[in-house]
Amino acid sequence: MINKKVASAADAVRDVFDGATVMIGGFGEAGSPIELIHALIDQGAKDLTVVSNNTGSGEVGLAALLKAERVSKIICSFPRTANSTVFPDLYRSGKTELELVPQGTLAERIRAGGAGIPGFYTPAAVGTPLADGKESREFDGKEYLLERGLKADFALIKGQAADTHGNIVYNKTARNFGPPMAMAAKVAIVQVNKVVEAGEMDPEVVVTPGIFVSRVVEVTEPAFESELVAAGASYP
Amino acid sequence: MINKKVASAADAVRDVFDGATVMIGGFGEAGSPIELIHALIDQGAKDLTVVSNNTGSGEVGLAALLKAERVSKIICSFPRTANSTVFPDLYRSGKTELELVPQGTLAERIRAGGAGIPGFYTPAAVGTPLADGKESREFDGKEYLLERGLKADFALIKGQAADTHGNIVYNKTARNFGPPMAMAAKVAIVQVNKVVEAGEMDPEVVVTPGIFVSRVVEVTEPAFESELVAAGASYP
Amino acid sequence: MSEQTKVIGRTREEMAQRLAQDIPNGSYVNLGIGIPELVARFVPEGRTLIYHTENGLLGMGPSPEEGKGDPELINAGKRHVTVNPGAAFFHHADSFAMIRGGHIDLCVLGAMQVSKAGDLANWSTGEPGAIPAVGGAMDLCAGVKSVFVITQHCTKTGEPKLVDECTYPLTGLGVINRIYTDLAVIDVTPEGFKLVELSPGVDFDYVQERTGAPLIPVSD
Amino acid sequence: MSEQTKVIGRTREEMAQRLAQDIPNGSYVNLGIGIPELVARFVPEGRTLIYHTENGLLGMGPSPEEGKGDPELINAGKRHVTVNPGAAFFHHADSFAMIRGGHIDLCVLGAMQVSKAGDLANWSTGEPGAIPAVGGAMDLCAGVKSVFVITQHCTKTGEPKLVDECTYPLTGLGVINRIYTDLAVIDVTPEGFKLVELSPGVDFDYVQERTGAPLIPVSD
Repeated sequence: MINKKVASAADAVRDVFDGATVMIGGFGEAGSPIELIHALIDQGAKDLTVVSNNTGSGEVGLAALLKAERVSKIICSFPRTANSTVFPDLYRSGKTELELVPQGTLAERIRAGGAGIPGFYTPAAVGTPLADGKESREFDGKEYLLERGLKADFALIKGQAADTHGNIVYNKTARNFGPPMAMAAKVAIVQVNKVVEAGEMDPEVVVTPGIFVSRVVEVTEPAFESELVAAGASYP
Repeated sequence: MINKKVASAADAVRDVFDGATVMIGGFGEAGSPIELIHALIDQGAKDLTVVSNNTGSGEVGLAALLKAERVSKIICSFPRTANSTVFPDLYRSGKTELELVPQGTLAERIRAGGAGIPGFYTPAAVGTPLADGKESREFDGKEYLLERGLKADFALIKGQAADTHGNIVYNKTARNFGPPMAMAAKVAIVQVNKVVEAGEMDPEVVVTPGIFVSRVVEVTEPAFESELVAAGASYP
Repeated sequence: MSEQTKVIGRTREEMAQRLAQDIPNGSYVNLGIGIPELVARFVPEGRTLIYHTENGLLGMGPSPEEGKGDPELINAGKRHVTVNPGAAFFHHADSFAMIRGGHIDLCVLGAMQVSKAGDLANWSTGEPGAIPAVGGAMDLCAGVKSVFVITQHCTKTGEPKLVDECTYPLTGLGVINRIYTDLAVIDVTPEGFKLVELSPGVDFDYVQERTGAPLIPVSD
Repeated sequence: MSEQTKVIGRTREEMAQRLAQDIPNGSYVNLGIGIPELVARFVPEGRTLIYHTENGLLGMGPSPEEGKGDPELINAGKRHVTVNPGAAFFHHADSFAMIRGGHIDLCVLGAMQVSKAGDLANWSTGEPGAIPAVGGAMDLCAGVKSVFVITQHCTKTGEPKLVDECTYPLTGLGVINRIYTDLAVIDVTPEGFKLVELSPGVDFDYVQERTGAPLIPVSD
């Protein structure tokens, strides 16, 4: 008997430790695991290195985690946020370090980390300031940069449904970074609208096989960042 | 209006040229695109470099293509076949060159080729004869080999269903090498049991997005290698 | 000078319309945020383009009706979109495999500067204190088969955007194939900027004056 | 000597049964072709293992009834299998990402030779003219968290398979954690082969005589 379902978001993030590397899924608000992030704020882990495509908006979800000064470094492709001053202030004050990575390189570094590939070559960013300090090499007359695989202690991900073995399906463009992040994290934690029994999910349509997932938690009606921001919410 | 459906297997392989690199899907008989391979035998292209996990069985499908002496080189992980002497004779006589690649390295080299990654590092085969002549490098105190991405002019793949935009779903373990090979080939050709209209396939369950596929052809009742071999068939 | 560029040459919509003429039927296209997005409105009748958005969708359709948006169905600009028949969802690593692997036929980007060698600067002014943010621009311009720029010919203060060498931090090196501006359509060739056509009512000298590098005339 | 190894120690089934005791509930397991496959038959009551087959399935179930096989539902040995509840299909690149990325808890392989440093030889005798074929063995032993070998202690001609250094071409360098034979269970440690337990009715000297490198007793 295998059952990866845990009772609550709080239970799911219980062992995130100070100094951990945490990948957080989502592209903008789509796929942002807000309830897991809020549970992580409550849990109190600090000095985190966060890997996420953006820096959140308003003062909820990822932006709230940043505002609570739990994140000492963020690895990110697009940290500029239209409707929040949370990250800019942290960045300018030096409280949060930024490693800026092109979006495709970020996605591939995460997948490589999960696939046991310590390094790979990419043409993206050749000749740009983001190539500074990076090793480059020619293949077939074209220049590429060496990029390193990226792993994490934990990943917080939002899916649509899970089974008790941890198999995951996603909703539309909320899929984004979920599958590679589940691969790259020692402990991948996925919030989903619904958890079903093993055998109730068609093995042909599983997007993230359960082997990549440690815990699933049911959040029946997840909040959306845009709605919370429009309502003027802040967390906690 | 986009319609990637072609009328016949013969039409689908019409432009395979002498000296082309052709990836052929399948792991054993599961996912082996027998009808496309037979059409390629009829078409006559020779001096091919074939990339495929095995070398077929009996004297049908991939084994028949080999027997017809159209393949000057095969890149393969497991060319030993229980019930055929086709490849062993070609290998021993020097008519077909073999590049032996560990299965996971083969799969990853194909994906890398399709993903624009010219090289990556893997721990597989370190310290073995298959590392001979390969560059190695340490990351975090562990040794890895540099492996190159692999591309092809054509891929012959077997799916379960396609839509007219070339989106593909597969059947069970016949999925195997299809998705990475579709990515790595300039012209990916997929035989499927059924072609449906665009809009009839759920975008959430597509395994190979149509962007990777150039042509689809309907083979309503594909043959299986084991049945043909049991019946003593040979092609042509 | 900035007044003049406003009153002659193509509007943003006309620029997008002109560019749309040059995209073949069946192309896989990624449109950047801003003027590039307008291109989708002007695709000639009878052509079907398949739009890729790097956050994980091929077959992106137009914006939904006001109030009908789904927060989990968005484009790279984080705006609500819809899904066309024949669409597919996928994750970010696969999405950028499409980009890096040369599977996207065309991407259309905005620009701060394009050099005569086809270098692109479009992500940062390099100002200290500005929050750097790059997104997928570097991957797109390094990986997509053809990369077009659509932009005003000059900045708001009248400075040329087509330059000898970029002064802003680069997005990519030698990556731009063609530029569509309010004043002209210009190819990037091994010899430098080469005029393809002038916008209606615009003459060669007028464009050359506003271009920071020599412009090779059509007839050459 | 070969006669003796046949009459004392564990049978193949008993070896598989002994190994099965050591696999925790919920483990993700890849079983090689041959004796390793037998392990699945002996998993203790109350434990659920999830079987990975590198050709693209997690949650592989037992063989189907005779004649009920599906040619597109096979394992890495190309035999017909079934699907357990909670299964998932995936492609080869993802399957080997599971292997190379350290997501599989355990794989069980056959062996021609294992050295005291944990080197494995199991894919080739290196004979000229033989068709070399490696499959996924090198990826499995390089990537899986724990790699167990299950094998007869000696070859059919009585030569030790546990050796000082492998003479056959290697499959992997320092990759084996533990060895289950008809005669004993043996760990590979930084100090070399270390006995975990003897099979019933087998004594230490008997095993040491048939082992090509020093065997550290249990008590050390």
